[in-house]
Amino acid sequence: MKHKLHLDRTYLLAQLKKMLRIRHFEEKCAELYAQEKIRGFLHLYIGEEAIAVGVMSTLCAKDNIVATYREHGHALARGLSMKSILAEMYGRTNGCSRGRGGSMHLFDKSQHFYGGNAIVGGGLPLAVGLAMANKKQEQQALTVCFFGEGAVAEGEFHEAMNLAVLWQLPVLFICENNRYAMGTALALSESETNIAKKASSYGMTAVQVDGMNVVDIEAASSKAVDQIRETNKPYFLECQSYRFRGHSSFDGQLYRDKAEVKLWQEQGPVIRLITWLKDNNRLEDKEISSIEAEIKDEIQAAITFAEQGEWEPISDLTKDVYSPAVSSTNTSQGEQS
Amino acid sequence: MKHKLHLDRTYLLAQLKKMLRIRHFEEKCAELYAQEKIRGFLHLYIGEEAIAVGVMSTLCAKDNIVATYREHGHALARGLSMKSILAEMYGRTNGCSRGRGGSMHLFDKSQHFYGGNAIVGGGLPLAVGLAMANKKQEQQALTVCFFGEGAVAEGEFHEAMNLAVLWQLPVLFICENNRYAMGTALALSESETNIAKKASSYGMTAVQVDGMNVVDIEAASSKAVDQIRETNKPYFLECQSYRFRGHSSFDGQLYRDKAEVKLWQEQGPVIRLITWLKDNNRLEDKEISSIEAEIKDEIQAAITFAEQGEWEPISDLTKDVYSPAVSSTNTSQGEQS
Amino acid sequence: MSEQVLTYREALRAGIEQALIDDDRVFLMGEDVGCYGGCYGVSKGLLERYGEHKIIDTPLCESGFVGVGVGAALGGMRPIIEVMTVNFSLLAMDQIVNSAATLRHMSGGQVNVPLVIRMACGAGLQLAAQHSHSWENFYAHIPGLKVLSPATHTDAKHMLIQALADPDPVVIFEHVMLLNTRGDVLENSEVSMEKALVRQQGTDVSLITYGGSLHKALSAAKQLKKLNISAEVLDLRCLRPLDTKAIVASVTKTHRAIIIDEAWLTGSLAGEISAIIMEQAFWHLDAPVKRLCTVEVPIPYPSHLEQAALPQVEQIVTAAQNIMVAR
Amino acid sequence: MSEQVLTYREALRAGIEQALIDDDRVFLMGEDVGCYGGCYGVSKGLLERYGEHKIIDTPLCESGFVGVGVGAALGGMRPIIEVMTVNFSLLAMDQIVNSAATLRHMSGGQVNVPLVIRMACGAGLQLAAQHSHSWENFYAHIPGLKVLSPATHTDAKHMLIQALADPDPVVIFEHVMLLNTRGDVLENSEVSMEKALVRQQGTDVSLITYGGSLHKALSAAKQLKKLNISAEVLDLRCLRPLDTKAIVASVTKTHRAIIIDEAWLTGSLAGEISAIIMEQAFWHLDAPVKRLCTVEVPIPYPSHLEQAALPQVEQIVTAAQNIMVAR
Ligand SMILES: Cc1ncc(C[n+]2csc(CCOP(=O)(O)OP(=O)(O)O)c2C)c(N)n1
Ligand SMILES: Cc1ncc(C[n+]2csc(CCOP(=O)(O)OP(=O)(O)O)c2C)c(N)n1
Ligand SMILES: [Mg+2]
Ligand SMILES: [Mg+2]
Repeated sequence: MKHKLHLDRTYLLAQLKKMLRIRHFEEKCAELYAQEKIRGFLHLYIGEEAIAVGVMSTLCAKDNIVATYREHGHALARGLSMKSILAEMYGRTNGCSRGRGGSMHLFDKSQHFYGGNAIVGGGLPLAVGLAMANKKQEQQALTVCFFGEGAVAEGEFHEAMNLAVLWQLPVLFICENNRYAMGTALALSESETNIAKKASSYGMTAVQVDGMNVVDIEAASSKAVDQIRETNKPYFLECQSYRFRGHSSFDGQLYRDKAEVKLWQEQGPVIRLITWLKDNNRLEDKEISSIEAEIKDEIQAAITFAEQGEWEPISDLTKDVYSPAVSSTNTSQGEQS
Repeated sequence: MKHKLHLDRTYLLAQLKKMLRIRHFEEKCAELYAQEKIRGFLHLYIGEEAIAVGVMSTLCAKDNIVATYREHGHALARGLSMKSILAEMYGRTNGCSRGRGGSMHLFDKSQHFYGGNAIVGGGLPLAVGLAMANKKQEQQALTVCFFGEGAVAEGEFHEAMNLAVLWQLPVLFICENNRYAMGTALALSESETNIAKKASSYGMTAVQVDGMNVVDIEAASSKAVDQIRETNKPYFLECQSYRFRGHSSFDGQLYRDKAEVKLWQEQGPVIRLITWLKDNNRLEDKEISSIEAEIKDEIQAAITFAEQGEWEPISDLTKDVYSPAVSSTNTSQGEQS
Repeated sequence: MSEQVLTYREALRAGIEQALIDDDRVFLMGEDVGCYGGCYGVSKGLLERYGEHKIIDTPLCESGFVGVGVGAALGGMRPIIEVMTVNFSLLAMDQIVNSAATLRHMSGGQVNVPLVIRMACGAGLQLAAQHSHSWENFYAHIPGLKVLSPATHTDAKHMLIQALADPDPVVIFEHVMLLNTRGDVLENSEVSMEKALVRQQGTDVSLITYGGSLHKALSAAKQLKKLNISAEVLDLRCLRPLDTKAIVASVTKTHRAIIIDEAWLTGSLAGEISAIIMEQAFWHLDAPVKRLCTVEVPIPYPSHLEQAALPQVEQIVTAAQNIMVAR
Repeated sequence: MSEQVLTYREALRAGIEQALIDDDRVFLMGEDVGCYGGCYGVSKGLLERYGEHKIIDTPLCESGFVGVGVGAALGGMRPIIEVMTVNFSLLAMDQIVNSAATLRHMSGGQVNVPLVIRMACGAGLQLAAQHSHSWENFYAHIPGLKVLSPATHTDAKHMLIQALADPDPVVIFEHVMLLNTRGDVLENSEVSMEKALVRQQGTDVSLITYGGSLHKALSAAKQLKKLNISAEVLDLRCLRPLDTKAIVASVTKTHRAIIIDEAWLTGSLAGEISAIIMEQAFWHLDAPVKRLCTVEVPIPYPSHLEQAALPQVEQIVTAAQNIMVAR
């Protein structure tokens, strides 16, 4: 069951729409954060949309996804509704994690979307474990694990790579190399800055791909997915990308200069696909406007949905610490006398 | 200040003696363990003597050493007295760690011997830190870190390699690849079983050497030490070796068969050097006997010393938890009423 | 109920075997659980009998393989993860605390992590400062986890099975000094894994304890009987959630309590028990609750110092005598 | 003593700067302490002023760089290691506990580890389940460590300097909700880092607390005054070793105590304090000691649930009113 690449106009327009959907959603999130509708940390995916869109296009419904705190784009591209994602960031019970998780912890079990992990590197062994479960149960599913290049320095990266290869488990590792871990440039973080080369030293196929080109990503991911399904072995994709915004809501961006950001923005995934479509496929501005209008409506509907969401009653505070139907536990606040 | 290799008869006999000293000491330890004079875990270095002897021969007095729980050989080769080592295993105050540490925690600050670490991989970042201190203080010292091939799978290995290369610190990593981590064969532990190759993926010189040949080890270590002193960069030696005894005092050795052990024993570091010396340098049996007699005497003296050592009084139980001259701390046992 | 006499090690193994046989989703994974037979021999023979599909030797990478266990549990398996000893569990603690214990809540109840993590624990073998820890309270502090401390042979076997039936992550502590002891193993568990059990009825003073210290408390109770002091011995069994009802019931009866806990005094679970009694049974107390814990020193290698650091039977006896005449 | 008014963040920075200037062996190392200016901006500007020799950005590898800090301390340096937040410290805990805290003892006193580890801690920023932990007690449990919790601006600056003067490893917790608050910074420290301080004298009830909760206790004390309840507020400051004398002195005076601690209730440091009072001041108590801790749930994202989980001023006030009429 090989994944087929489509490169026709309709398909590419659809991919463009998916990226724009993430782009505009994230831009709106930044606004809503400024309005204090969204709180906590907010990590935007602007500039990296091609990766989630390209990779998700190559997956099946039962494949598992493990992501990081910068996962809005992954959730949208996977198929979680924008409504449930935004409601989650509003902290309402109609959010995809019932409001408990917020921006960094989007979950949807029905979509095999296993979060949203705010510990750098923490999702890597988890993904290997999901893949182990799939293999043991002889399910034809693979697990995709997204993580930043900053995670590569963590011990858990090393342990997860080794186990995945040693045990030959069906994991697709997607390193989103956006050049910075917060303010730490790759060269300050890794003695070997070629991450794919580093990954290949564990004995798995590891490839670098242009993370700004959604077609390239889909092609590379498609090849990876086919190989994993055929061999049940892990595969590693390093997607070279850039984040256009700050690391999170709190970031003065002292560590890089504006010229560098501008350079990368000029070759961003959205602008690149638009330019290409215009050059090769007679894409017209009004088509873009109409896509953007649709997206705008969707975002507006999501905001309405989120704002109408309920706050969970405080009496439910200790819900979901343990599974139900198991005897009760110490959850009082110490005022027992 | 390049280290010179000596390969004359006198020198090799001295190296042989150093190895035999470790060998016979370890054999005696096994006996003393059976007699319950030594307790806790006991990890013998038998079969691996060439590594400690070869490497230590290339170091200066101010170089730092970090070792594992299998460190009797390193301590002896470094120059800690056999007496203080054995007394430590007896748990007496005349032991090198005042009896507090036992077999797994031999320390001697005057010899820059920083233990004796029973957490696999735990010594690696420590060694990098010692090297950082040396570099910052512009001391002409390097740090040698000994560890087993089992540690290579730990995240701390990865983190330490990366930091040492990234920051260009003068560390000599010595991986004692004795093929097993407890009962886990290398192939069950590493997706890439060529450890030197793995280390080189961090961007440092990494070399495999025959861990059964003390001359080869000294040559390789000498080259490494010279390069480190010249460049201040880390260097990695994988010494291919084998442990002839069980992992520790509790080991049924179900995981390997006797034929394999025998094969390795036949090419053991002691027998190999003896054979070579006999073939090339007219080594006579009586020379060996006389060396062994000397060693026997030294061991006997060490036993006497250890047996005469004092038990630390129980009233001193909480000593050395904190440095002196700092206000007292909670050390009572809860019987305060 | 028919019984068997087994060592604690054999009882643990019997529990694992029963779990492997009863549920095809169960597997055992950890360092040296296979070829070596387990660092303390608990899983000896299992690789031969159940194969490498079920008995999985891992490389040395505590965070990695515990995290893999969490993922496998998410994916529908029922892993038993052996972290050789609690001493090495710090390396896996992030996965246990920030993933296993937290995923259910963070996902708003969508996922759960049916994982069991076993660890050897405790001092007494002269293994010195890095290999003798008692860190039950680190895990007992974490919402989302359950923490068990089987002190009897029956619990050694059955608590594992009970833990596997639980939909949430359970950590089980197995004290190394118990491994070679022999005892009766009942065919079924006596009670839910979350209940404390009175192991010796008494009326004068409650000795509250768990794990390796239970047997010290029982010995002390015997000696105290000769001194005409009737000590009740409460085995906590489950350290999270704590069976506070049982604690309060015992103290309400005896009016005096001594807590015996092999952890270092400051910040130990013993403090928690004392605080619970303070909060829920203060007016029943005839004397302040005492704690007998380990002296606050990294465990020294020599036996006489190690033993001096740990709580001992004689100290329990003395403490009980003192508490009877307190004020 | 002349004073300055600074934010807590600036006070922390002032302490670091003074240390860098005073002692050439001191350097600051951690994730994003340099180019980024510190995840919470504490070290902003220091890289420019002191250079990369003194302000060292590390890759993401908590165990690695904390271990490097331990080694550098062994080798004669005086490192200040910043672990961004306590939430990530589990990844470094083995190095802190099994190396930093233990090396002196294992070596029979030959070596010591003059290391300071700073960590942001606490909840209140809606950072949810993995980023809001209060784990002071994990470290307060460890012999060989000292643990500080500066709650005032003066302590924010000076405790670091005191910690660096100490020959043993010190862990400092900096509560994130304090960072933007402004306050007086005295030119010198008020007292040794190991002493608790009464921040508000009172006679009816002792509010015992530390770190981020101190200010809640002080607010409560103000409100209580209007209700004619005279609350004494004791700031523990040093969580290991605990200043038990100060605790006992306060309770001996007031006969009542409420402990406010942002940790989850079970297994918290609050339990330890309660147990200490039980052991050393039982006969002085007019009512059982209470604990106000965080509800045992991974911190939820929405503000109303987060705030409901944390101890609040009103709860302190109510608890104090109740304790005055207890029994
Ligand atoms: C273990 C751990 N350490 C530190 C942090 C704080 N932190 C959050 S994101 C981040 C940078 C991660 O960079 P990268 O992996 O490249 O991902 P990116 O944010 O660039 O997508 C850091 C340091 C954390 N969350 N977890
Ligand atoms: C972190 C950690 N995990 C597990 C152990 C238990 N253990 C002690 S030694 C050892 C094997 C180590 O093998 P290797 O690194 O190859 O060294 P060797 O014993 O062969 O010299 C294990 C698993 C430990 N001490 N520390
Ligand atoms: Mg990045
Ligand atoms: Mg080995």
